[in-house]
Amino acid sequence: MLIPHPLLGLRDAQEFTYLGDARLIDRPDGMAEGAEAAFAEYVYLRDNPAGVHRELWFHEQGDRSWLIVTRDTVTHEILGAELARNVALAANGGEA
Amino acid sequence: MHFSGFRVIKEALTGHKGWKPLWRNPEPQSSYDYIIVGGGGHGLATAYYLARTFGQARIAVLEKGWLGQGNIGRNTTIIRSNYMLPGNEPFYEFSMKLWEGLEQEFNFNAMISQRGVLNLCHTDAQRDAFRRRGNAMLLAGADAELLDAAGVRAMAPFLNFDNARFPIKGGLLQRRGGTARHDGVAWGYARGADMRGVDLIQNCEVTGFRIEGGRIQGVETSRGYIGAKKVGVAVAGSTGRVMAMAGMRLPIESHVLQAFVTEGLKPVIPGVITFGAGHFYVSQSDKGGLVFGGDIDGYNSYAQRGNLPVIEDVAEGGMALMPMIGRARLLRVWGGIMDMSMDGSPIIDHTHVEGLYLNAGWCYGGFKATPASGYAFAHLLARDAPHDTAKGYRLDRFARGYVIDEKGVGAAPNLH
Amino acid sequence: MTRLSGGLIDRSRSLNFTFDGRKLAGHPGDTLASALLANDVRLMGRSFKYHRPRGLIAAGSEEPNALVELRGGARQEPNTRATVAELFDGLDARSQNRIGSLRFDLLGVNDLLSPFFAAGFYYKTFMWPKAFWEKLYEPAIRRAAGLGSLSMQADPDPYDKGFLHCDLLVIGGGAAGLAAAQAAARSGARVILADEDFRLGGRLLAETHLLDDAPAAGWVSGVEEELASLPNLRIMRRTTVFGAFDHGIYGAVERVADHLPEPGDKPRQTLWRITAKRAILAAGAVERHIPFANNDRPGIMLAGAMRAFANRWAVSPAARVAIFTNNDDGHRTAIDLAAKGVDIAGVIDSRDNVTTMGSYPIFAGGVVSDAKGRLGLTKIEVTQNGRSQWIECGALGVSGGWNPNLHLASHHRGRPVWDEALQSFVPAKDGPPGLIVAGAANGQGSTAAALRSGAEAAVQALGELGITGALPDLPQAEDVVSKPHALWHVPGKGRAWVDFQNDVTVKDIKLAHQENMRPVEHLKRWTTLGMATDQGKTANVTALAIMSELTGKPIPETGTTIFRPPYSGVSLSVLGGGNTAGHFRPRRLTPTHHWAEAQGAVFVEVGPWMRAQYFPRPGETHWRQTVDREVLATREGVGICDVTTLGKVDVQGADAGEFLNRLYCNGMKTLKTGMVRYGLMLREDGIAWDDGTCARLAEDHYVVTTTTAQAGPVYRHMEFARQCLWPEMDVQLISTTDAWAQVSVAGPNARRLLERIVDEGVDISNEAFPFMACKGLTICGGLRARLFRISFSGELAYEVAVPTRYGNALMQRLIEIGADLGATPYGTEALGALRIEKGHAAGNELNGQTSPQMLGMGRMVSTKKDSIGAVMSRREGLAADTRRLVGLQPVDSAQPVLAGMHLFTDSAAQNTETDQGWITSACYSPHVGSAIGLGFLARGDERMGEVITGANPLDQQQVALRVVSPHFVDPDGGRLRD
Amino acid sequence: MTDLTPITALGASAPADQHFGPLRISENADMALASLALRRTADMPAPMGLELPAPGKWSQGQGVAAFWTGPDQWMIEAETRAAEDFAAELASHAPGCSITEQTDAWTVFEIASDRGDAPIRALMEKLVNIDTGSFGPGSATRTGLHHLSVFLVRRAEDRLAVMTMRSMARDLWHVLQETARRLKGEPA
Repeated sequence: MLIPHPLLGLRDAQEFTYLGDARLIDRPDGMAEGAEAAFAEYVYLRDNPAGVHRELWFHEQGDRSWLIVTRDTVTHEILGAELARNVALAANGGEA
Repeated sequence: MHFSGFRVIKEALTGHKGWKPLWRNPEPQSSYDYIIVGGGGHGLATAYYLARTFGQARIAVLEKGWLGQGNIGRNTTIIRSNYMLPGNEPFYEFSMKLWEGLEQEFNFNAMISQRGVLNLCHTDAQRDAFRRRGNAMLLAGADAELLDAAGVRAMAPFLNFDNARFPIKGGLLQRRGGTARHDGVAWGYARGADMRGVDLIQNCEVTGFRIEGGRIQGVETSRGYIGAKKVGVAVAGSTGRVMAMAGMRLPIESHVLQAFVTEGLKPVIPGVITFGAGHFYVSQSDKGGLVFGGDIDGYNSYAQRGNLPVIEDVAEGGMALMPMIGRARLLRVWGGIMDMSMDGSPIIDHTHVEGLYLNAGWCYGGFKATPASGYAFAHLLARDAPHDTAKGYRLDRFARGYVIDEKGVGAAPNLH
Repeated sequence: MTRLSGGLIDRSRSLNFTFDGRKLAGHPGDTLASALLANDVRLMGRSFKYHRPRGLIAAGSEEPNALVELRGGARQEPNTRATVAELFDGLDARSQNRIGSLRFDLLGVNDLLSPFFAAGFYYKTFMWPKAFWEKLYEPAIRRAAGLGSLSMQADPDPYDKGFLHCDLLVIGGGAAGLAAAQAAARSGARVILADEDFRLGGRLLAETHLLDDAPAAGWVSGVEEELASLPNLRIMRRTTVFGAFDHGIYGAVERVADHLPEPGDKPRQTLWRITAKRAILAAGAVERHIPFANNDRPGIMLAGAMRAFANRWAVSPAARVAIFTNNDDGHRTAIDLAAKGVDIAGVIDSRDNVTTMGSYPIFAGGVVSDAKGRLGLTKIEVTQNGRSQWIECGALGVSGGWNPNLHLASHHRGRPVWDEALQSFVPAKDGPPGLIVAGAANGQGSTAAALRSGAEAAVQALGELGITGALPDLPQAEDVVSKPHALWHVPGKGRAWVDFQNDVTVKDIKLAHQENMRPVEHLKRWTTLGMATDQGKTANVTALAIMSELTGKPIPETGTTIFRPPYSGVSLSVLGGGNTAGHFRPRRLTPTHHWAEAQGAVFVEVGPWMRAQYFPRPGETHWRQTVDREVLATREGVGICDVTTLGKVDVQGADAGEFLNRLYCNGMKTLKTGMVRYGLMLREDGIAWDDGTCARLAEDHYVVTTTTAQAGPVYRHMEFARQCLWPEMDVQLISTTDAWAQVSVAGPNARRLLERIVDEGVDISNEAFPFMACKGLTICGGLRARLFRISFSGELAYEVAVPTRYGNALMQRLIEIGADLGATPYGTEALGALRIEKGHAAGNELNGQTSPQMLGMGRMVSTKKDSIGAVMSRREGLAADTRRLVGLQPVDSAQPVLAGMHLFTDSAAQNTETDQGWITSACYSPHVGSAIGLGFLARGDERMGEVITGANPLDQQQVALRVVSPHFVDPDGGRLRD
Repeated sequence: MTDLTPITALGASAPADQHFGPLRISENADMALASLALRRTADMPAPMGLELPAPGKWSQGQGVAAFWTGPDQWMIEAETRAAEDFAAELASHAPGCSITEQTDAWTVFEIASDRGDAPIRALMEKLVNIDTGSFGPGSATRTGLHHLSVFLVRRAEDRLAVMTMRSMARDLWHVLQETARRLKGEPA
C-alpha cells in the first residue's frame, strides 16, 4: 500500500507501523467521574467498520509523524491522510 | 449413507451411481428453535453438537455463500493444544480430545494427522516461557515435551543449525498436535448435522436481527424473515458488521491474514514447525505442498487479500529457518479475515439481547478450536450456561479486568 | 523428429543437455520443451494422482504436464515447466513424480485402480482402525503424492530485492504490450515493459501473421530497437509480474541468471517491487482444450502451442498430426504446419458446414472421441455423424477457444464477467485500480485489435496522469475474430481429462454434481480441480462449463473463477530476497563489542543486539564457573558491564516534566534536577509494560531509559502521547540510544575506580553525588560524559556514558586501571544473576501479563494524577489478583530451581485448578550458595517462610521451595547508599 | 583533549573506504551531528546562518548543512567536527530550541559515482523503496533498508549519503558492499 503523507507525498506503507482506530486519540480524562467505564470503552471497543475507517499509522521509518489515514477496509482505497497532531490540536481547541 | 472402504469399493465397481448428496439443499422454514448464523467451521460444529449431543431439533445454519467459505476453508490446518494460561489450555485440550475421535464419530475422513507440532525457541527467556507453558499443558492433561537443540536437530535436521541469526536453542513439542484437512472438517460437520436434520441453508445472508423487548425474535435474511427462539452468531471476520446490526460494538477488529502453499513436493517436513524468531509456521500437506503462514498484515481489512511486505517477511522467516526450501515455488497466497480480539482469546457468551449469543474473537487460531468451540457454543445455546472449559470467554472480561492475554501484548489486536 | 524450417533458433550453435541421463542437443533460442520435441521426446512427465504418462500440452508457463527437475546438488530445482526453461549448455533435466523410470513408473498402477480413486474418495475411507491413518495410510499417500523433490540443502545462490517506480508498467511484451510501450515511451513517460519470456514478441513469435506485409518478427525487432534507445523506458525480459497488490504495487521476479549454468557474480533472481501509477495488463490468452476420452495421451496438445513450436522453435511433435477444433483458430495450426511440410491427417471441426482452409482433410461436425498410445499418441478416434473411425497420427492439436489471461486482473478479487459472444470470461471492470487490460487478455484477440487496444490503453493511462500521448502508426494486421462453437467436452464413457496435472476428469465433475458439491468452490475443493501448479489456467473455465451443463444454469450463474497471486510459481529464495542465514536481521553491536571479542567473550542474541554473555578465562571449563566468578567479583570488588542496549530517549521542553508524569504511573514532575528516579510505565490497560530510569539533567531536560526489548515500542508510544494525546504540550523527543556508550560500574569498589577517571575538580563522593544522583562531567582528560548513580545489582553502582566512539576505549581503560580493585567485565548472565539476587523485575517478570500489584508496586501507581494505565490498573480483576512476586529458595540447597516451574502447596493433586503460580526467573546464586528463583505466587506476600512445591512435570521434578523475600541481597538497600 | 582513543563504527582505527566499479563508498567518521527541534513558542532559527530546509530537503551553509527529519525537527551536519561538542555550540546559536547530540547516534557512508547519476540510481533501486526520479540533489529522507533504518541525503547527482544507527553500521556496510559488488556483475 501507499500512504499519502501530508508532508512527504506517497510513501510505501512498509515504512509505517499501524496502530488502529483513530478514536484512540480521544483519551478520556482519568480523573473524571466514571473514568473506568470510559476507559473500558476507549481501550477495548471498536466500530470495526467494513468500509471507511479512520486509523492511526506511525511513520516509523520516516519522519516519525503519527498520521490519521482514512481508508476503506473493503477495497483498501485511501481517501486521505492528516497529521494526527493537527487533528488532535483542533479537537482540543488549539490551533491546527 | 455410511462411508467406509467397503462402500468405496462397492461404488467403484458399480460406476459410482449410489453416492448421495453430502447434504440437502433445503428451503428455509418460517421459524426454527435455533438459528446459527455462519456456515463456517464453528457454525457447522455448533449445529452438529446441538443436534447430536444436546438433542436439540429444529435447527438451521444460515450461510451467506457456500458452506465452509470462511476461515475453515482458508487456514493453515494446524491443530494443537499448547496454550499456557488456565483460561485457555483446558479448552484447547478439550478440543484436541474431540479431534481425536471426530472422524469415527461423524463418519468422515478429515485427515486428522497427529504428526506433532514443534515450536522452536531461540533464547533462554523463550525456553523459560516454554517450560512454563509445557508444564501448564501437562497439568491440564495435555502432552508436551521440552527438547534441547540436539533433540530438535534429531527431529528436523534440515533446519538451519549452521549460521542462523537466531540459533535454535530447543523446542516445545506436542506430539498429539498436527494438521487436519480443513475442508474435510467443514464437510464432516455439515454432513453430520444434515444427517441429524439440521437445515443447512446456503446463499442466505442475514441482513438484520428482529429484536423486540430486548429479546430476539428472528433474523431478516436475503431469503426473507426467519423466526427463531435463539440465535447464535459464529461469523468470525464478519462479526463486527453482523453484530453492529444488533447495536453492538465489540472488542474485536477484523484483520487479514495471508496463508501460503507451495507447489507439490515429495515429503520433506514431518509435522508442524514454528519459528520462534520470526513469523513463520509450516507443515506439508498430504498432497505435498508446503503450507505456511506468518503474521497478519496488521491493518484492519475485510478484503480477503493482503500485500507484498508480509509475503516477503514470511518468506524471509522460512528461508532463515529452513534454507532448504528455497528452490520450492510459491503456488498460491490467499487471505482470510480474522476476528482479532483485544486479548487474543475468544468470546463465547450471551449478549445484551436475550436469546442472541456470540461466538467470536478467534484471531488466527480458530481452526484448532473448531470442535470445542462448536461444543461449547452448543452447550451455551442449549443450556444457557457456559461449558466448563469456556467459562473465561466472557464478553465482560475486558471491562472487569479478567483478560486472557496469552501473548501479553495488551489491547492491540494486530499484535495477538 | 527433425527440425522444421525457419524458427527463431540459432542453428549455428548447439547446446548439449541431458534428460533423464540421455544426452541430447538443442540450439540457442530453444526451451527445454522445444529441444525435447526436437529430439523426439514426447513423454515428459507423470500426472499427480494416476501417474498417467504425459507430454506437453502448452508452450508457456501454464504448462501442467511437463514438469521437470533441473540441475543437481544444492541447486536442484523441482517442478520447472519445460516450456519456460531456457536451454543452456550443460542443462541437466530429469522427469519427476515416478518410481522407476518415466516409461515404467511403478505408481502407474494407480491408473488401474482409478475407479476406486474417484473425486473425494479419501474422505470416505481410511478411517479404520483409527491408528492406521498416521501409521499406514497417510505415509503411503504422502510418498505417492508430491511432484518433484527438494535437495534438502540450502540454496547456494544469491538473490536480490529491488524497487522500481514508473508512470506506466506494461505487463506482457506481445502485440498489445509492445504497442502500449511504444505509445507510452514516445510520450516521455517513465515506462517499464516486463515480459516473462526471454524474447519480446509474445504470440507474434508463434504466428506467421504479416504486419504491414512483412513477418511480425521484423516489426517486433524494430519496436524493440526503438524502445531500447529511449532512456525513459526500461525493458525487463525474463521478468514475471506475479501479483497485483494495493495502490499500484506489483511484485515481479526477474530471472537474471536462470539461463546460465551458475549465476556467478549476479543474483540468480531479483524480486522487484514495482510502484506504478498505471499499469496495462497485456498478458494474452490461454487456449483451452476440449476433454474427450484419453485426451491426455502424450502428443495431444493445444493447437496454438503446436503452432508455436512449429513457427518459433521449428519443431513438430510428430511427422503426422491432426487438429481438433471448435473454431477457426485451430485451422491456422493445420495451415502453418502443412506449410512447413508436416503431414496433416485432418482437421476435426465440431462445427457443421465448415470447409478446409487449406489442402488438409476436414471432418466437419466431427469430434475426437478417443485416443490410443499410452506413452505417445498413435491414433485418434474421430466420430462424425454418429460414425467413428480411427485415424493414425503422432500428435493432435486441440483448440477449444481462448481464455483471456486475466489472472492479475482478478488479484483484487474482482469477478470476471462472462462474454457470451466470445464464450469466455473477460476481466471485470472492478479490477485493481489503475490497471487497464488490453489485447487478448481483454478478449481483443486479433492482432490488429491487440495492437490497437494496447496503444489506446497506453494513451488512456497516460491521459489519466495528465501526460499527452499519441497513438503510434500501427502496422496493418489480421483482424479475424475467432468465435468458438460452444463445445466444452466430448461426451463418452471413457475418462476425459479436464485438469491434467491433478487428474480431474469429466466424471469427477459429474460425481461432484451428484454429491451436491456444486458451488464452484466446493467443486474445486472436492475434486482438487484448479489446485495444480497452473492454478486452473488450463482447466477451470472448462470445468465450470461442464458443471453448468449439469445444473442447467448458465455459466455465469454457475460461478466464476478468480485467481490468487502468484501468476506463476515464485521461488521462496527470491521472495526471501537474500535476507537469510546470518543476515536474516541486522546484528546491533554494542560500543565495546570490539574489545569483548578480543577478550574471547561468548556472545548472545538479545533482541536485535549481540551482547557479551560472559567472559571465560583460561582454565574455566564450564560457563557457570565464569558467571559465578563475575558475580562474586562484582559483589566483592567491582564489575563492569556494557549496558548501552537500554533504550535512551532525550526529552526536552517546557512541559517535559508534566509529559513524563502522565507517561509513568509514578510521579516524575517532582524529580529534582540532578537526580534520577525509577519509573514504571503501564499500558493503557493497566498492565506493567516497561521500566527504566528518568534522569533530570535540567529543568526542561530529561533522559529516560527503556528496557532493551521495548526501546522501539516505547519510543513510538511516547511520540503517540506527544502528538496525539497531548499535542499542546511543549515536548521534544529524540532517541539517543546509539549516541552514548553506557557502562555499568558496580560493586563496593565502584567509586574508587571512577575516581580514577573523572577529571580534576569533579566530586563524586557519597555526599556530593548520592544514590540516584546524575550529572554531566568530563573524564579521562576532558571527554564529555554523563554519570548516573543507579544500581541494578544492588551494589554501590554507577552508569557512565560517553560518546559511543569512546566506549570501547573506556571499557579497556576501566579494566586496566581497576586491576588492583578487582575490576572484572561481566556479561548478561552475571547481570541476570545479580538482578535476580536483588529481586529486580526484568523481561521474564515484565512479560505483558503482570500488573503493578503483582510486582509489589501497586502503591506506585499514583491516584493523585492521571497517567496512562492508572485507571485500568484498578479494575476488579486486577485488584482481585493476589499473585505477588516472591523469592524462592530450595529447602535442600542441592536442588534445582528452574524458570517455568509451577508452584503448588504440595506435590499432591497438581493440576490447572490447584496451580498457584510459576517461577519467572532462576539462576544459581553464588551469594546464597544455591539456586534461587523469582516467581509469582498466589498470596505470595503473606507466605514468607512457607515451604511449597516447585513442579516441573516436563522432567518429573518436584522441589521443596521456601518462600522468601525477592531481595536475596541487601534487603535494606544499605549498599546502594554507602 | 582526552587520552581515550576512539574507534570507528566498524571497529577500526581508520574509516572504511572502498571502490566498486564506478562507485566509491567511504565512511565519514568526522562529521558532527546534532538534532534541532523547535519548541512550541520558538521562532524559526537560522543557526550559523543556515536556512533550515523544507520537508524532504537538505540544505547547505558555511561548513554546516541540515536536513529535515520531521515536523519542526532537523539534523544539523558539521563536517570535520565530530570530536567537538558541536551540540553545545549549536545550542548557543539556536536559543529556544531543543538540541541533542547525535554525532555517534549515526554512522555516515558517503557514496560517490565517477559516472554520473546512473550508478547511484542503480544502487538505490536495489536498496530503498524511494523513487530515484523524484529524489534529486538536495533531497533527504528517512526510510528502511534491509531491516535497517536509514537517512538518505542526495548531496549531488553523483553523491549520496546513507546513514544508519551506529550499532548497525556493520550491517549497512555489508549490504552496501554486496550490492555494489553485484551491480558490477550485472549489465548496466
